Amino acid sequence: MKRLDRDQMAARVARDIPEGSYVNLGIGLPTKVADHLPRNREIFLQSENGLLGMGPAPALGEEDPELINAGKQPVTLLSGGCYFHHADSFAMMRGGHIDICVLGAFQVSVNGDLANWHTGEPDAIPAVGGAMDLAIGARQTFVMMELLTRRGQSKLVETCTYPLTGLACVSRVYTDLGIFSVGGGGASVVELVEGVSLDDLRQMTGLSLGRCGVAYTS
Amino acid sequence: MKRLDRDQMAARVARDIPEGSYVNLGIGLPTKVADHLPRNREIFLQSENGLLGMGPAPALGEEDPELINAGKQPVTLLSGGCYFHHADSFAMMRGGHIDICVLGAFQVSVNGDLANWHTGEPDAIPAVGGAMDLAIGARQTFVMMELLTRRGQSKLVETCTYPLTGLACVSRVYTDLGIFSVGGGGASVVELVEGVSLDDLRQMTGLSLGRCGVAYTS
Amino acid sequence: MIDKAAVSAEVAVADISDGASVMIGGFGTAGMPDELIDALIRRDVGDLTIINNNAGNGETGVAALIAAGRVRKIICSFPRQSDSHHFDARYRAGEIELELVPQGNLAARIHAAGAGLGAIFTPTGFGTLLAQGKETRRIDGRDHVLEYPIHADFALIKASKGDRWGNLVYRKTARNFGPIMAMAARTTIAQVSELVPLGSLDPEVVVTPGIFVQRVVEITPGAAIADLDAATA
Amino acid sequence: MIDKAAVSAEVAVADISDGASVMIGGFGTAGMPDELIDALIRRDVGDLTIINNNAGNGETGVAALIAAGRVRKIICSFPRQSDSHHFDARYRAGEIELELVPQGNLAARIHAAGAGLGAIFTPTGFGTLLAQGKETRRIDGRDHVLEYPIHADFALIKASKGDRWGNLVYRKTARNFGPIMAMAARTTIAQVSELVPLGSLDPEVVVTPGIFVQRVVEITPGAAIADLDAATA
Repeated sequence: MKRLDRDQMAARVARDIPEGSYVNLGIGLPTKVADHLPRNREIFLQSENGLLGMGPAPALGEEDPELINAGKQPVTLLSGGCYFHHADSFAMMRGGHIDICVLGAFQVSVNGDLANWHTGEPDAIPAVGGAMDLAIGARQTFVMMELLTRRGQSKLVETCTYPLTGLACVSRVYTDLGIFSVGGGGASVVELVEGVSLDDLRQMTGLSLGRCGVAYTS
Repeated sequence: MKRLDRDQMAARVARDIPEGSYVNLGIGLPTKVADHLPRNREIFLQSENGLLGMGPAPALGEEDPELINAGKQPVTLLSGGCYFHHADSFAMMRGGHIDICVLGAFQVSVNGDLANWHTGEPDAIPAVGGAMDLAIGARQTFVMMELLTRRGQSKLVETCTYPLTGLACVSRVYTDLGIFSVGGGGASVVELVEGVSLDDLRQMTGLSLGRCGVAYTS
Repeated sequence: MIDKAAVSAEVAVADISDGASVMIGGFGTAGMPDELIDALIRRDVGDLTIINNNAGNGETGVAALIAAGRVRKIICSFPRQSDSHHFDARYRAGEIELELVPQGNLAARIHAAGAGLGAIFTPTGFGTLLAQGKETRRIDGRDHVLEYPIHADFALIKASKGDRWGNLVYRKTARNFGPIMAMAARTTIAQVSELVPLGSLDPEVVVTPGIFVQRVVEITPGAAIADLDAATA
Repeated sequence: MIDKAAVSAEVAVADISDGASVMIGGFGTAGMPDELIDALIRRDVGDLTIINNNAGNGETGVAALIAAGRVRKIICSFPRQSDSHHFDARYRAGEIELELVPQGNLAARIHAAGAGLGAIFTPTGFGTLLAQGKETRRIDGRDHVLEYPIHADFALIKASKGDRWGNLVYRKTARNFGPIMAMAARTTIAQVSELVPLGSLDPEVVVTPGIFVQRVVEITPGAAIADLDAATA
């Protein structure tokens, strides 16, 4: 079965981000979305450690240890960007000023619950960072993840079994095998990946998925 | 009976403000204290409309309508001063960062309750400004007022009859006829004005005033 | 390309409609966005709820808005002043509702709205008339009042410089409520004395990041009269 | 004359004693006041409660403090990282207590302390493990958790420039928690890369007004090694 690779997934998410959006890209996979935002679209990337108007990674040798993103990687600032402190940064988030937040996930439930911070294993050292603030703060929270675990279990679930990050906060789930809308009564397939049918997705997830569209991801 | 005039009162308050203090001077009479702070003592005046390091009034013709104090009078900024927004300004106050606040009053009670914002008359249009924040925010709140009303009634009282600004917030009351400490179980005379006896003050106020010192205000 | 610059004050306020809640920056006249208010007055909208520190000074700004009969309610800390006669008259006539809020609580409630908090326990006002009927709680030995955020549909503020992304810097004490009102309103409209090219504001000194600002309109000081002439021509 | 400049990091931290609560600025290594932490390590104090976003990276800063066994409890949002081995080992050995706080709640609680609020209702964390046992309330259709301010005895922060009154400006994302920690601690100690004469910081661009800062110590970048040599000589 054909799956989208990580760059294809990132490109697909990027397509849904309109010009002028204020966007926070979570650590890990979502960071890739930045590479696929079209250059001719002005989109404002926020990093919760205190910058807005985040630019691409600096050239080798140009790194500044005091100019980093939430993943602690060196970044740059676009002309027109600015710096602020942590309380202001999370005010942007919690106050509903960020239009779109893209996060990774362990699980997302059909009603939009998100689990992405803790495996729940008793000996794991928990670390939450800004995940809970991001999940519930943005006007729209997108999740970007592979649909299945390595063992083939669906990460889109009826009810999350991992500890929750936020309740009913996710609106859309971008996966390597299809795009889903969640919340508001259940999950639907918004877009199919070529070669994957609605029945395939129903079987893989074990969910009675509705269908909102007939589009195929290219 | 000899009374301190307003400049003498202001000078007396100024004497009790140590170097390095962060001070907010309320609108009206307390504003005068600034004129009596010794030049060789660095004291930081805050104005709640967003400046720290307030300097004296500008020279005639040098007024800037965007550089004003809480009383909306033109002021100047000392070298080393700075500007900030209203939430930060009142965070300074409410967060206990201001050492001393000097306010005028209609009444102060022996336990330190303050009434200085509203006469309580039914047809008066109420206006509170920053009075309530200032009263309870500073580490020490000083009141500066004439002891008696024009009709000869004491403004230092057992219980305030005017609507309160704050509860148990005043520590010291500077008047034209004596200096009082209030709160913590009652009022005491801290300093007498020359020619006014403790008995005079007891008679004028109708309060069983204690006595903490024998000093005279000069 | 994102360009938040509006061509005129009229255009900038064109979607403010009857019954809107409007935060207006300024402390006294410092930071008062007079030209935006004038443009609002020229629109035929009423029943407004105004959030400002004062209730108008003299004949301009908020005072002019009140005089024009557009204000149903005002939320402020210090309405009564020597030159607040327009408010005084309307208030005494029962034509305007007043919610009086201690200045620091006003700032904190506006800030809480911008920061997405549901409510705050503040010590200011405890035991006073202004806390009557409000929930209170003793926390860590200090009495507090529960206060709710103040949101608004619009904020009209005045800054010194702005760029097309909405980044703002202010001048001296004209800063006052501008930065927090920008955070608390759904649509923030800033009049700036100078619209500067993107990138000319130092990223370290931007006071209001563009994310909090939806529209910027350049009002060169002194140009107000010409603007008014054009509008009435 | 008020001069908040301390002659050395040693002198600046000399009154931090056993059991103190200490906020430490920095997000990862950006804004971490390494030299102040080193000076604290050289003092023989333990049982500290540390408030920082992380629980140490690599071998320096908060990690070194933990490695030296000085930390009883840490309040942070993101302890586990690829290079947090010192924390991991102590935590697994039960030698260090962890209070895990979502990063935005951490910032809001520190800010609330600085601003003198008694508590805040925040939506973050509702319905999660991190809100277990906490008071909740539905306000305006949204669920919230009641969170209390985080105060501290000391804050150690790093800024770019400072003056003798304690005014500070920061550099890029090294700003992070510095400004709000400065507000929330009883004694704030700032290491600055450059101590500048009073009046050289533009009053419009000061990020942390001196009122929030009790001590400033100049640590010229690159001078740390010389400083350490002097201290151990």
